[in-house]
Amino acid sequence: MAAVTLVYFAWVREAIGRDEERVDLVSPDETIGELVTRLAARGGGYAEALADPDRLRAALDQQFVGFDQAIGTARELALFPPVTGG
Amino acid sequence: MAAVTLVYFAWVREAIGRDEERVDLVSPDETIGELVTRLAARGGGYAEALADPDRLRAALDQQFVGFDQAIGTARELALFPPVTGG
Amino acid sequence: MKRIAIQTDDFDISAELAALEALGGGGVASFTGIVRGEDGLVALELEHYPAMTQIQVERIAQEAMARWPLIGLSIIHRHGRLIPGERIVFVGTASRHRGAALESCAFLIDWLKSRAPFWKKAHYADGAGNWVASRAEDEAKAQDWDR
Amino acid sequence: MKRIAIQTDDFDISAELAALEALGGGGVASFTGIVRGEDGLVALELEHYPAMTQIQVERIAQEAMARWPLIGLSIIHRHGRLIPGERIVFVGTASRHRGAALESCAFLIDWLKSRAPFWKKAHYADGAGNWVASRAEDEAKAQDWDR
Repeated sequence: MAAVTLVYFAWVREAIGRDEERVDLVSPDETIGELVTRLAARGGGYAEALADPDRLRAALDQQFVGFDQAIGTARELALFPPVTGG
Repeated sequence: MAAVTLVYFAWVREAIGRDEERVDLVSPDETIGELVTRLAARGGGYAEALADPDRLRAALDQQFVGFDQAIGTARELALFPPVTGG
Repeated sequence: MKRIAIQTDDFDISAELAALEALGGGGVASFTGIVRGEDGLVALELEHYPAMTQIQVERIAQEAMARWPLIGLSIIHRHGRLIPGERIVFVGTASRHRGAALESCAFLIDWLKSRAPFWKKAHYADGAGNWVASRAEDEAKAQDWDR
Repeated sequence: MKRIAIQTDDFDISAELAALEALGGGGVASFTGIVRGEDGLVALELEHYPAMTQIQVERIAQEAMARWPLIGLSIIHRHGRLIPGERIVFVGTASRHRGAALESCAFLIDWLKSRAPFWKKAHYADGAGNWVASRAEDEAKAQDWDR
């Protein structure tokens, strides 16, 4: 079964309480938005961090992507708040 | 009689061969353009430096001014090429 | 010359500028961002996504080199815990054209603000810690360069 | 903080930047102009009009402080004989806003190019010496800021 490594940053990481985990995909066609909804349904810190996708940004294999992007065979999916560098 | 101190810079100074001189005015109403024409008529380095007013800029008492400006009671008139600072 | 460094340590601005000046371009522009100690802030904690940061900053640097006639570029971004007065970020650019140096410097810092995967947590004297929210203004500035 | 220096000597950029950084504004921008050794140039001789230079640069500095929310500004312009690689001019600005620091820095250098009473004579290896002609482009850039 297809799987992806999730990495979390900033308050997403703090709410979920871990910085990385491996998650199985329903199928390679599963989009980031669908996976995020599925994770939020776990409740607790996941719900807190992921319930409102508008507050989140995603990067698939280190590239910014939209939530309608299918995860496919990507190795790493990062979920985080909008960046505040500089 | 009204008079003004002329100061010259860059190739204007080099052509005229001096950096400063005192010149009597025809009247306080004499404009910079009129004085420059009068000086160019001296010939030699003056003609070389001052014959083409389009190549020159002027400052009256350290303020940039146009050639139609009357010299009036100003103390110092500077004649020079367009600046190339920075 | 293209130098990119993502590091916890402070850096020597004069060494960076000297390297850019030595390229012979005639014009060197720089921007330095420093932690402000406003509103009782005692420290800023910068987290980043190492695997992505290097890629993104490298891409931004390439983009700047493609858009402006630069002969040198230096980008340093710190992470970790920084106190007020400490430098966070440095961008330096060298070009034969002062406009190119200054514009590309503005471009790079605007992009670092809204496209580099860094997150800032502000720690206050009363013990509170807040993740700094992104500013719509910063996103708009980065988008302006896309026009 | 406002520092203006018209001098023959070189200057210490890191000291200038450190003074601007210490103001606590969060953003410091700078531009440094350096003599280029192109086309066999061996030296650049900068002449200026001392009585006017101080007045004009002071006015340009005031104008920048009025147009942007600056908390510090440093302008250094050298005169005399300079060889390739030597610094000619430095502009540094500090502000809470990176845009204000970078824009005012561009404004100041554009104005110094077309409004400060300096003249450059280029000396070449073959003994020739030519007064550098002003560029219409520089005048246009300064006028852009008047809009």
